Amino acid sequence: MAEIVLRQSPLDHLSLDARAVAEPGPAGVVAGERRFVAKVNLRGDPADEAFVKVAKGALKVFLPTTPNTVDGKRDRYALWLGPDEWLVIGAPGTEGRLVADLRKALDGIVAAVTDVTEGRTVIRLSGVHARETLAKGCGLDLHPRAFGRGRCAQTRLGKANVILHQLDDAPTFDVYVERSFADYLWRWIEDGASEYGFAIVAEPIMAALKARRATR
Amino acid sequence: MTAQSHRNPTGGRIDRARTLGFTFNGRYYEGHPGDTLASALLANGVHLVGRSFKYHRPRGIVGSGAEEPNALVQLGQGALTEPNVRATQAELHDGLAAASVNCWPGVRWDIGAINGLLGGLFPAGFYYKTFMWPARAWRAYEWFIRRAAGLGLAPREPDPERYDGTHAHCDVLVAGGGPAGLAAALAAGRAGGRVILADEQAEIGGSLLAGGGTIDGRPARAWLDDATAELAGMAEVRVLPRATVFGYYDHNYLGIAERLADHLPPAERAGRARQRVWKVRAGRVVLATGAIERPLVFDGNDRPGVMLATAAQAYANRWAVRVGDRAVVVTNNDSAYQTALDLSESGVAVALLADLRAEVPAALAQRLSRAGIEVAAGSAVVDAAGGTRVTSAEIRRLGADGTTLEGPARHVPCDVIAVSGGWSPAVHLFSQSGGRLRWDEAIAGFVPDISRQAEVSVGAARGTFDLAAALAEGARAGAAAAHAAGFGDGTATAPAANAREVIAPRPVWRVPSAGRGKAFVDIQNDVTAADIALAAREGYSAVEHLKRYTTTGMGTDQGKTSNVNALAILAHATGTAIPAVGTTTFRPPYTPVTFGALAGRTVGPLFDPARLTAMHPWHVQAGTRFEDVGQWKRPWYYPRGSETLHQAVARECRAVRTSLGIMDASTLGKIDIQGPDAAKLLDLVYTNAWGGLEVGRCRYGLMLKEDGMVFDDGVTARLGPQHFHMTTTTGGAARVMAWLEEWLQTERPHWRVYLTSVTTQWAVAAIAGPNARRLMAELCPNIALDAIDFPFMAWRDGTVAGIAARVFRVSFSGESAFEINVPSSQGMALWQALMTAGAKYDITPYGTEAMHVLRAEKGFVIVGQETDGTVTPGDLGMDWIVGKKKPDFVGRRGLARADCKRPDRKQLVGLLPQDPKEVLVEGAQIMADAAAPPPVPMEGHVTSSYWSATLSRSFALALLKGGRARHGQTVPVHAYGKTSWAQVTEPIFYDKEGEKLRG
Amino acid sequence: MKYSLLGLIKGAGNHHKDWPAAWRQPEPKPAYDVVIIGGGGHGLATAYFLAKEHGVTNVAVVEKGWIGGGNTGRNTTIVRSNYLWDESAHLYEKSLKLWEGLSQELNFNTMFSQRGVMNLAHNLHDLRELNRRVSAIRLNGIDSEFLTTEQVKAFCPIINTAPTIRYPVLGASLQRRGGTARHDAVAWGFARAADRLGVDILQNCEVTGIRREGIRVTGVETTRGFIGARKIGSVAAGHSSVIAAMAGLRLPIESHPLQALVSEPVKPVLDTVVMSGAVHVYVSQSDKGELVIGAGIDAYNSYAQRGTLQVIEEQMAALIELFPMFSRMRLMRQWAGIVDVCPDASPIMARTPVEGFYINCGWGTGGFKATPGSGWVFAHTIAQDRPHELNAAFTLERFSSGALIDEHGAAAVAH
Amino acid sequence: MHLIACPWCGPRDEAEFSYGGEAHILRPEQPDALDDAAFANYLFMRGNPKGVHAERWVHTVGCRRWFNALRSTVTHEITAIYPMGTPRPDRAP
Ligand SMILES: Cc1cc2nc3c(=O)[nH]c(=O)nc-3n(C[C@H](O)[C@H](O)[C@H](O)COP(=O)(O)OP(=O)(O)OC[C@H]3O[C@@H](n4cnc5c(N)ncnc54)[C@H](O)[C@@H]3O)c2cc1C
Ligand SMILES: NC(=O)c1ccc[n+]([C@@H]2O[C@H](COP(=O)([O-])OP(=O)(O)OC[C@H]3O[C@@H](n4cnc5c(N)ncnc54)[C@H](O)[C@@H]3O)[C@@H](O)[C@H]2O)c1
Ligand SMILES: Cc1cc2nc3c(=O)[nH]c(=O)nc-3n(C[C@H](O)[C@H](O)[C@H](O)COP(=O)(O)O)c2cc1C
Ligand SMILES: [Zn+2]
Repeated sequence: MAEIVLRQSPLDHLSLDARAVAEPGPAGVVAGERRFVAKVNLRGDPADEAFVKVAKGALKVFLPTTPNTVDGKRDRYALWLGPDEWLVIGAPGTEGRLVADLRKALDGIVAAVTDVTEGRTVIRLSGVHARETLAKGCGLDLHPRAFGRGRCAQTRLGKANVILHQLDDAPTFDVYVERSFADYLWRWIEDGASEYGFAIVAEPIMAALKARRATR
Repeated sequence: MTAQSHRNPTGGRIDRARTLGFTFNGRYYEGHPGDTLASALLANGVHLVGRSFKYHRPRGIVGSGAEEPNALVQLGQGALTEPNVRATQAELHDGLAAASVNCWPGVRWDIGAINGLLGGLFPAGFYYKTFMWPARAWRAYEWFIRRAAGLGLAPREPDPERYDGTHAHCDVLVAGGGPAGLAAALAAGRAGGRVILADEQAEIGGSLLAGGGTIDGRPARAWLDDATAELAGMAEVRVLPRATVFGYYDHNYLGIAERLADHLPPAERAGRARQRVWKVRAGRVVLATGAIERPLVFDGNDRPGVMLATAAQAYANRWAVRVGDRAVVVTNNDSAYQTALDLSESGVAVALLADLRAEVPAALAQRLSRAGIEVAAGSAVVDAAGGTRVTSAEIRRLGADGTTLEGPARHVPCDVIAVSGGWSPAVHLFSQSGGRLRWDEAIAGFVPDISRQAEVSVGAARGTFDLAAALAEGARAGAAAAHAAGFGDGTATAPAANAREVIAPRPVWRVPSAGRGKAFVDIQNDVTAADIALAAREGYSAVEHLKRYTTTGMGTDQGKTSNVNALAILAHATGTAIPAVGTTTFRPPYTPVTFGALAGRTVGPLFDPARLTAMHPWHVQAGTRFEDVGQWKRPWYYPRGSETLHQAVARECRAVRTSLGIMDASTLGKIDIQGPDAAKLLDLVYTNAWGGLEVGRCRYGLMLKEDGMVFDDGVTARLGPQHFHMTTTTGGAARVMAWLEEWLQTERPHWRVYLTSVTTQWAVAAIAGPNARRLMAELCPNIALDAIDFPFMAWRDGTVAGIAARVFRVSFSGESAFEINVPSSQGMALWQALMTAGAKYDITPYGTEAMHVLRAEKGFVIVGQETDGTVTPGDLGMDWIVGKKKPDFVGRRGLARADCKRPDRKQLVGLLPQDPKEVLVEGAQIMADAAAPPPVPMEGHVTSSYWSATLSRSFALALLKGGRARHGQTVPVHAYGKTSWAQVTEPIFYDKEGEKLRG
Repeated sequence: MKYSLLGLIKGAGNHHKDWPAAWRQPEPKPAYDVVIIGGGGHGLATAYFLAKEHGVTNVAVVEKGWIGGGNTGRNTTIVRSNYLWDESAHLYEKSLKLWEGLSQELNFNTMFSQRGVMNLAHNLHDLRELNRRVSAIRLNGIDSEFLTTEQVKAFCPIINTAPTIRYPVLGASLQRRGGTARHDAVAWGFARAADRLGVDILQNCEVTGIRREGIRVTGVETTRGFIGARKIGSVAAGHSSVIAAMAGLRLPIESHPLQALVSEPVKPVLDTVVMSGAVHVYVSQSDKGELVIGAGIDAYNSYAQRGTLQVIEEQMAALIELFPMFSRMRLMRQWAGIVDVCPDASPIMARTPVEGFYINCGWGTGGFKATPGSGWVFAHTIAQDRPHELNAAFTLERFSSGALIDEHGAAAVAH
Repeated sequence: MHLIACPWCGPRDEAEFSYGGEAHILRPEQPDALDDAAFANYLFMRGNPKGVHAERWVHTVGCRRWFNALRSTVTHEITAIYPMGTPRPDRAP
């Protein structure tokens, strides 16, 4: 009987960690999975002052009203998904609190709070050729003049629906994908990036790399 | 060891330092980097490359690029073979192997040439007039016709190479990298715009690569080198050589086919994509695609050695190849004078230049005579003699109106005839974009007139043949396009260039015939001037009829060199003006595009996503056979050892009925519904009433389309006063979500309801069977499980095996069952825990097949199996779920239509085959009369049919005309020649009272 | 002049100078007994059968462009009669029977090639549907067979039947009497034969209005003037709604682009017609050698006969999935036609509330195969002012009563 | 591939949208009150004009919002994007 692993991500069966490198070297694209990031779908009317105020209070983050933008801090931010819809992101394990806080705060206000942490996973993609890799399957204009840091979009990548979020100018992207499509999308990315040199990195290294780049 | 007999020692843009070996029809030759297959063949003195489509006449190389109608070869071998490649576009690489197409046994001796001798029998469209008797023989005739037709050979093995595709955006897309395109790209790039410049050739430069001329006082080629270097240095400019802009679609969306590896020997291609398709959204497009020279239509104009003047010139200047030893040049315009000079300079003896115009340009004529080339004014080549190579040209004087010949014939020996019949601007992309063309008398060609998209044509593509003017146009267009995107002030300076003489052609569309030879218009499809005349006579006088009747312009070259000649000859034949005849429609692609490149990476494992559940790896390990349901992979059955489907399913069903089964139900669609008006939404989209559902309970619902036909079904739970959790069919999840959203946003925008898809948030394991509750009791300490506290059609939150879970007491199997929903990441853990703890009950995983049997025994329908978009709830015997008192719901009015109320509609029934061992074919038809001859009246069909391990017999569900009133009858059921008899029953076979599932 | 091999031999002697026009190019008469709007295959066949079967020869076919230039000239030429519902099966089978003698009937070789039409099944749902169809079709007296995966491979060896592909081939149905025909020849053959019987074919003659007196039609306004008619049959395919609007009617029709493409011509490599719903491609090889490949409709309403890139990309991916060896073949031309789609994917051939105005439309993506049959029943409908029993169910009223003839093929839904 | 300007997300490829057919076909307040013909008119009959078409789109892959558009069925040019429930901008109210 195999040992029971309590939580499994939809990419675990690909054993990415076993293939991860500590130093990506000259790879044009590095990628890894960000497992179990907290994700809460929040719906409400941005014209409703009470909703905005209360949500801000509970989240400590502004809900962006400019379409396709992200607002917030390092481990708590909100992605604009629609005129009355946001995806609130938090550190792994915080979704329960987030949902509870929000529900409590929004009691009596017309809004909806739904935990969707488990429905998607996040593939982080970085490197000088990250943009070209995405362009192979995404019709969005990702040029810095058109997209850029702090932007997000719901769109298609290959044959999967995704949410793209650009985090920095490396550029680094978080790709949110429905977990049932994660296996497909990972293979798609790996295949598309192979011509640029592709390296898999484990989650902590991903964060470190990002920090290093930011200081350059 | 071969000599490149016709290669000059110096000049050209080839790399003589390296020698490339290649074979053509099995013979070894050599060439150099920079060569195309065509230039290398010509360098070796090879003109004969193939046989024509219909008459199998010997054919040679006509052009030097995309326009080539004739020199098609089979390239490469085995899995890497490629049919119908233009020798003029195939870049030479070491080891290249090419062969002629459409000839047998060989290109010199071709048996099909007999068609040429019988040519008189095969005028345009001859096949419409014969091969009709006897009627049955057509397929035999066809067998021969098909083998005679076609060109090259399709590959017979899967393509081992990879392809790629990508999206791109730019402010300015420049199609064509000649002087006009380069000037445009430079101007737009200097202004700071994002530019893509694509040219189909291996080298950027267009006509500058082959021509002379000066720009800014320096040789044009020096300017070209500077320009490409400058572009290469611009961060926002992307230059794509070997990249054909093949299609111009709506909203400035264009396709570019880039050849990444075709120019490399196969060994060096490994690991690279062979070709890539770019899908470009462009702010503005500059079309700088140049112009295509037209041949002249005279007898024997298809003989190897007859070629376009610019091609002959390009071979001389760009590839340092002498296309022959002795040439005759024939032209109706100025441009070929330079060709004559260039040929002469390259070492080809130019015997004579025949100019169709009575008045020749004096300055040019002088230059020729200084070079010792005779100019025959008002004269034309009227026949080309020869077999596999032209041997002489017959020159005659033309009458004043161009339709008669005068004076004596002169036979000039030659092995090359370089022809120029004027120029057709390459308006293909412009026309594809929706732009309207105009006939320009001055250049005798169609030019862009009215644009429909954000594009502009420049240079030769719009009939501007003067180099200085082309550069200026390009620069202006590039600057303006960049300006429109917010870059620069819209102005640009163009380099100065030496002016060229104007073209001034004398159109003589059909050079009068001196004898009985064939004069070809579409040389690839063997369409002659006589064919066009015949078509016109027979009434195929619309240009599109002409095309289809004669196949003019329908070849792989799409008539680049022939279409204008053809429509002009048609105009002449019908006494119509050329503009009134018009062109045929230009369609993508500009030149053929590899299927694989269009598919890109969407092949093999990436063809379509396989959606996987959280428990998928477990199923794989268990040796599960999967079923494709939409994109989902669902366990179909779990064979043990050598079990068949039938055996496995029987075992799985037995396990559920007698002890305990477990199923992965994660794929069901799940929608979270919140808001004060949530219940109203359910009332609208479901047939039954939802207001009264208590929190903690769930209910089955049926969704209809407005026409009253069943659309989806599922169980919805009330999580809170304003909060529901809806489930849908696996295949229907996205559709239902979209359906609800549509009703909310478009019909009920004032309702306050929010929908969120949570399909993949939850992993679901369904356990079912008499031992289900016992297992639950072990693993689930915090939910009261008895039938009173946790009744059928209720849900509870708690933990199962230590995992936070939401448990539904619903049952699709008819047994006591629990659907355990846990966060997806813990689905696997839950499954494993259930398997471990359930071992004592011999817990048995079951797949969709067993699930189908179990539900059918209960008479539960599957939307999409019992229904097909024509079935109402009443047809399914589910009137009970249609809220009679509800004033409205989607589908209510549809159900009230006359046809939905007919008593003899097809209704769901059960069937018990007379032979209890016989499992009826799903899809078998129920006959009204087993003895009737065809057409046999039919009354319905079997929708589901199984062996039931529980009942120890077969059974089925069916839709049967007036079926509800026919219980007890025996009906004939037919499939594949076999009629079986079955008794009509109520569609429920197991636990009619539902004690088990409630208990 | 009758077409024959002898004629061709004679013609060879004199440069084929004697072949007469296949059809006349007459000036419009002031009035006709019947005006048919639309010179596609269906319109021309209607005119032919009006003259031949019903003796109504004072007929004009008015065509806004050139005959056969609509969908008749741009379809993938698949002919079959393996339809599910009785009404459709009988109609298409009548048509198929007419196809079987059409070249001789018209004295024009339509190259009707009964090379078989194979529909692949890729999942269990497909298989069930396929059994249902084959059973129904056979009971209707129409040929149809089930093929196992191995039989599919034997019948068409170049199909990828590997069980490892994303959507493996699980079986197929085959109608051997189905096949392809030379689309243009169908229009021309009917035109020539109708012309011989006295029908006027008026090209470049666009109908711009329909004149009525009360609820009766009196004629059509055209770009070549008014043409009187007691009866008007609209057979305008993609433009049916436009014509109907001229008569003051709204139709349950939407016009969509449907795309197709051809490869470069190659020697024979595919000897049958292969269709796949789940992988979404259908392909055959023309006698000239091109692979003729069909796509799905673009979602939006359109009258622009324009293709798009994304549809072609999907098409190619699907084709290569089933025929990996075609990957190195090349796209030679892509185009689109405008098809008139009915909610139940079945046509309308019927009288209308406007007296003397008949419509024949809604053939959507699949009416080429119906060309002779449609003309045959529509001629009857117009001549007799009542439908033939074969088209009695294909009314406009069915959209009110709900008695639709749903030929979508059950939608791909399953639990 | 049309380029459609989602009122929220801006111009996006047509592939991100779903087409919703003719706009301004209001569901009858009381469907029961219609006779079969009137109901069929609502359910099935369409203008299907050759020219400017008022039609519905939804940004399926993006923000999931429905909106109306005026688009030529001849040139495919989109001349207006406007909210659901508002009248056609090219017709006088
Ligand atoms: C890409 C494609 C593939 C297809 N594949 C198949 C297939 O494989 N098998 C199959 O069975 N079917 C197929 N079809 C469908 C089939 O082509 C059509 O159903 C059929 O050809 C319709 O014939 P028709 O004569 O009714 O229409 P058309 O041939 O379109 O004729 C209608 C005519 O009406 C004319 N017209 C319109 N308005 C006016 C006016 N105002 N005045 C005068 N004339 C007017 C048009 O110019 C046109 O010539 C396909 C269609 C397309 C587009
Ligand atoms: N008779 C004449 O005098 C005559 C005729 C034609 C051209 N010219 C010369 O051509 C010059 C005009 O230059 P230009 O820049 O307009 O034309 P050009 O012929 O120099 O360049 C056109 C370029 O576009 C490329 N091209 C064409 N279609 C393409 C496509 N679909 N995708 C990608 N690339 C494509 C061609 O391969 C070529 O490289 C004139 O100045 C003149 O020197 C002269
Ligand atoms: C069955 C069939 C075969 C075709 N074969 C060819 C062909 O060999 N060459 C070609 O150029 N076009 C071919 N076409 C496409 C036509 O050229 C043309 O694109 C189509 O009839 C639509 O007309 P349009 O492009 O003029 O609008 C074919 C079309 C059909 C329907
Ligand atoms: Zn949007």
